[in-house]
Amino acid sequence: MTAGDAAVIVLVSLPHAAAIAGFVWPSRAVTVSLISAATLMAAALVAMHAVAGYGAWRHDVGGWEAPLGIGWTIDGVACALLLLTAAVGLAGSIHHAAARVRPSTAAHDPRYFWPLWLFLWGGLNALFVSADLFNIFVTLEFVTVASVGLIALSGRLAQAAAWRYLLATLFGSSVYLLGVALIYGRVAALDLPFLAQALPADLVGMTAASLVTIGLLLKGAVFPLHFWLPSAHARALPPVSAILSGVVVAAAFYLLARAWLGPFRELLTPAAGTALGLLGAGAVLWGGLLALLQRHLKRMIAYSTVSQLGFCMLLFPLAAAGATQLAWTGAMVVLLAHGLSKAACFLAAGVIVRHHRSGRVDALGGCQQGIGLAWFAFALAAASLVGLPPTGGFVGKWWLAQAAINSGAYPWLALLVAGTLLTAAYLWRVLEAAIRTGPPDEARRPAAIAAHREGAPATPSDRGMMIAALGLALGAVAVGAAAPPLAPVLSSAIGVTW
Amino acid sequence: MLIYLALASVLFVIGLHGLFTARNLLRRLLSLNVLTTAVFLLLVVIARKATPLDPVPHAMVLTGIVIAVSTTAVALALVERIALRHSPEPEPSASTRPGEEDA
Amino acid sequence: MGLVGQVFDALLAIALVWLAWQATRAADLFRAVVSFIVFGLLMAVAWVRLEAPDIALAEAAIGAGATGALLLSALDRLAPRRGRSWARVWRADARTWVLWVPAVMALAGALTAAAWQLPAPGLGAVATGALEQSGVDHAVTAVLLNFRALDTLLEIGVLVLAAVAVWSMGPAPAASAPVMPSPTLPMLGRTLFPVFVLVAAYLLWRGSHAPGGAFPAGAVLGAGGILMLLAGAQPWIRSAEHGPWRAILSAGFAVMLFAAIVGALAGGAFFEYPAAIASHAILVLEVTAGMSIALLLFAVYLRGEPHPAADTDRQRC
Amino acid sequence: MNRVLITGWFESGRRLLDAQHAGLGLPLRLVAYCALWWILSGGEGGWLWGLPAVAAAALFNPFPPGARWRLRWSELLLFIPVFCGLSMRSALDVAARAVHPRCPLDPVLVDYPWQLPDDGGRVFLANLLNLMPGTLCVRIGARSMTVHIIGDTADRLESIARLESRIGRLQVAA
Amino acid sequence: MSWTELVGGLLVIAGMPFFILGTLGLLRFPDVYTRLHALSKADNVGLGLVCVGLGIQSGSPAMMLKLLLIWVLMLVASATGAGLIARTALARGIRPWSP
Amino acid sequence: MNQVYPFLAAGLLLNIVVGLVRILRGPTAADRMLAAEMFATSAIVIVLLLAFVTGSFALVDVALIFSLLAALACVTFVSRAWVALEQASDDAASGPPPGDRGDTQ
Repeated sequence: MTAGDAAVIVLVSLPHAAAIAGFVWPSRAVTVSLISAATLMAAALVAMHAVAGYGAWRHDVGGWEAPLGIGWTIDGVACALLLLTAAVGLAGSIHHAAARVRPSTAAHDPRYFWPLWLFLWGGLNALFVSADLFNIFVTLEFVTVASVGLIALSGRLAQAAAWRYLLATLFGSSVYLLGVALIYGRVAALDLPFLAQALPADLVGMTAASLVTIGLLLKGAVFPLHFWLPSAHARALPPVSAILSGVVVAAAFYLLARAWLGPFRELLTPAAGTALGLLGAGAVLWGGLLALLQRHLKRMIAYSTVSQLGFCMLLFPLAAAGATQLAWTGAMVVLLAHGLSKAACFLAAGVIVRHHRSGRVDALGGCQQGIGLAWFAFALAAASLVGLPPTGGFVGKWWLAQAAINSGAYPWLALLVAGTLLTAAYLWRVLEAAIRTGPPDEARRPAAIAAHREGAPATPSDRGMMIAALGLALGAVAVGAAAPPLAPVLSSAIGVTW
Repeated sequence: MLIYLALASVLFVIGLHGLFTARNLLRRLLSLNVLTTAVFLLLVVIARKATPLDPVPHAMVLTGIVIAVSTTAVALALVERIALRHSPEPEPSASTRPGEEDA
Repeated sequence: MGLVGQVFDALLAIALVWLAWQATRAADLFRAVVSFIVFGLLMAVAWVRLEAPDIALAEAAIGAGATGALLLSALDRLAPRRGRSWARVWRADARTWVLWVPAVMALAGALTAAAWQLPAPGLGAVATGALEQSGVDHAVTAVLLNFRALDTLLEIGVLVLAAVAVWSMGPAPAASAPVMPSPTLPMLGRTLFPVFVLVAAYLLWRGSHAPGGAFPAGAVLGAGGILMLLAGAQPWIRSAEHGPWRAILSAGFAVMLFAAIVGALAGGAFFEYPAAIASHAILVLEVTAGMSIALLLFAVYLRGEPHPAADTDRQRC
Repeated sequence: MNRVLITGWFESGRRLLDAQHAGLGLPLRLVAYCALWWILSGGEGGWLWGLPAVAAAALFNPFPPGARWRLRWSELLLFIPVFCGLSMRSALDVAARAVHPRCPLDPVLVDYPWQLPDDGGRVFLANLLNLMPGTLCVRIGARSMTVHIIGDTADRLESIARLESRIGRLQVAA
Repeated sequence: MSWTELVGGLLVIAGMPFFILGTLGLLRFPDVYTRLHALSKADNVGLGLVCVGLGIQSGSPAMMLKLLLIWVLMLVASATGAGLIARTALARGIRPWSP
Repeated sequence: MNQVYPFLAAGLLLNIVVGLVRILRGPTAADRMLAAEMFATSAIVIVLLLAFVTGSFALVDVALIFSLLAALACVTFVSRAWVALEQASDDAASGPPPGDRGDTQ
């Protein structure tokens, strides 16, 4: 067993083991979780190092080869997403541990946060390495149940949102599974790299591809199937929102990309690519517009997720037009930068909302004493979301733009520009509100809240939460620096046909 | 076998219809279960058409059934809490729609 | 069975379609749930017809047993308001009929057509070929606990997760004792308990060489647990002390995970059992998987944390 | 180990020693469960699995033993053919009423005072009545039960009395 | 055809009318109590005949006993179930139908 | 004899289909529940017949599980569901069979 294999096994099994420990011994859960979060981060780095050093590899689970057994593919993209999960997971763990929610005041039952959180993490890790369509279904369900549990934790208002999320994603999984069943009936294989060689582009293939795509679009909340996302993401606890918006949604896109550039490569005609791209365009514009119209900070950030994932969808038309490699690296960098910065936004927003005791955008002005760091993290993350150089968002969008230029697909370039402007507009609204000295309409705030406008001085707990957010935001910036040298690693993906 | 394939498609469509038109939360859950069963049926028919009989889809369906029970249980627990919230009266109703108010 | 078989299948299909329609559309919520339970019952017959006895066993226990109990129990919280009368349902549906029927026909037809063209090569031969090294004689068990053991691990994980998620939503809503006690219930429980235990053990034993195994065994035992609970058995999971029960609930998952890691440490891949001990390993996994499926179905049925735990347990963690 | 678990084990141990209070004595129960296993396994063995299961079934029954009496086996064996005959009659009776063009039903609710002394026998009788011609037990009270009879009330009451005395003869007080 | 097969088959066939008549009763009888009569009596005798018939046909004592076990379990379930439903119905104030 | 069994199985299935009317009509929840009970018995017989037709005796275990769990739905219904279904009989208006005065009077 090589160090890389060991790292992957740790990545898949440690979160589950820690989750069980947290469930069985609730009083030790924080310690166990923080230690395993740090270990997982280290393991993700080891795996990334192994891929960068020796290239991608396969791990046949149980020692059974492809058509019969389940395979894991550990390649650059998978490792990048494992690393993203580890970063968001670690920051979220620190954030939640620092928040010190008192059981008496908590809307949720704090004993169950850690098991659910770690299970979600483990499910995501298993998802990113899996190369087996049915195993992916199981991990998707795993992630769904964990997410629903976490959303429902934050009180009664969130339960309705959790319900809608559950129904939408379960429906998505059923449709996905139908597609998988058709594929299995056609070629009797479930392994993605195997299917990339074997799946013909006939009627069955097309039906299966569209079913798998619809299922994943639902799970990824891609326009117009995004209806469940905003309230689910806005009502959860900050770390939960962070991992849902930053990683869970990205997982669906990741699978979509692997499926379309792998088994469905021959089906990715310019028409199909354009259709998927148009969905992305709709997401960018409609999500951006709605984000602009939101009054609540967390809802705005949630709609921004819908919008930003639209950029990633440009991968498909650009790949269909021939600029596959550049579009792939660009979309993946956007995905990573978005994950980090969106998680940073949610974590920072958690501190900001707590400080101001209100989530309304126009109530965020006034004294910011003590939460300057949170605003700094938010601003950095916003810069990456907009795509200002030298952030990760900039690099990703730049590559997407280059791919558009190289393949002569200028309408997509226009969309990139429009989306960027829209992003800048809605994020500026928030920052502008923060800079204002006082809320514009004093009367709109309840008296009790107005009395607290001065805000409390930062406590150690706030500081821990802010540092977690800042770490992620800095990570989003760092992606910008790290992406160009790591581009070849990012485009090492087993089973993807360029 | 054709008849079971047709059955799977029809069940799928019934589930789809119920999922989109039912107002009641429990009914939507039932529709979803019907939908999932349709997919399982397709898998088993595929296993049956193969020679020799293919055990892999059978295992997949077994896994799927257990997962479906788990998700149904979680969904039911959620539905109950939502119904409880919307009508604290002695006769809680599941058909109340969740509100749109924000946190 | 020839023509009679065709007639049988057609009747089964008609009944299933009608029941599915009732389950999703019936005006009365209870009628919908009962239709769904009968739907599960007849699905088991359909699995029998499709030569999938393993699935039939699991469906008989889960579909007609555990899911039915879950749904019926949920009804006591979700009492329907006055059901709409048939006429009104029909009228309200008239609009959707126009809209839906063509779409429905097209979709169902396309799906059937696509599925009918499947050559369905299958992995039967491959699985049979690998059976000798798998440590068991029954192909489905080999797939579940050896070839695709990772799926099974994660699926038991989903069950654990579901139990955690359900418990996290708050204390169990209803008292576990039946609302209307009857002296016949304990007698029923006492009579059936040994049968449940023996049948579950029997199915586990069968699993290594014939249809059966951890899934149906766990489902039967879990459903049996629900029945015992309803019949008024002292709940095994008690207040403030479900500490060990949490350990027991997650034991199956933990053991499987442990086996997987040991396989990796022994120099192979994740979940790779050395061929010499494969059958023993599968035996252990089968028992733990069956036990945890049973316990977790039972835990999930409680619809909430069994009892609010003592304060010491509730401290911030 | 946890207190509940320990109490549980203790409970089982106590029951083991206290076997004469059980409906069937423990050795008898073990034999019965072994027989059940043999039936289930189709006579193929598998005792490595069967014996632990038999032990678990005998020791962990969560219900307290209900009846404090023992069966008289000869009577039980004699009762089986009687039961089969009565079942057949009851099915034919119901079938005849169902096919009759006018469904000749004359339902009445009758209170029937218990003669049986103890609970176990009463519950057994109440359940048995549901399978006997024309009777359905709809209430089990402290002094009497209410029976739903679909016709020929006098005959039915008489047969209930006969059944009751038969059950009385089945059991020997411990 | 051996005599076990013949006897078994005839018993199985003899069981069928009970199911049909049971359903007839289920459809024709006027209230829940009378329907319980139809259900708990006719169907169980039908099942008993089928089990005995198939058991004779199988020729193996273990199989015969297993089929009888199925029958006994069903007897227990349906006697208890019918009683429970009837008792609950009465407790909920559903009055029996009378001509 | 085995050649007759498919016919019997089909006949029993038809019997179930006809019996579904009771689930549709009700009128009380108890009627629906007992109809479901009846289907369990018929399903057991169908499965047993199929087992003897195809010679796969594993199916006898399916019937065994059915019979073991037949009481479960009924017990759940009586102890949990019916309590809340007070007005379940109110859809008696949707078409009681003639002569049905079940719970009025």
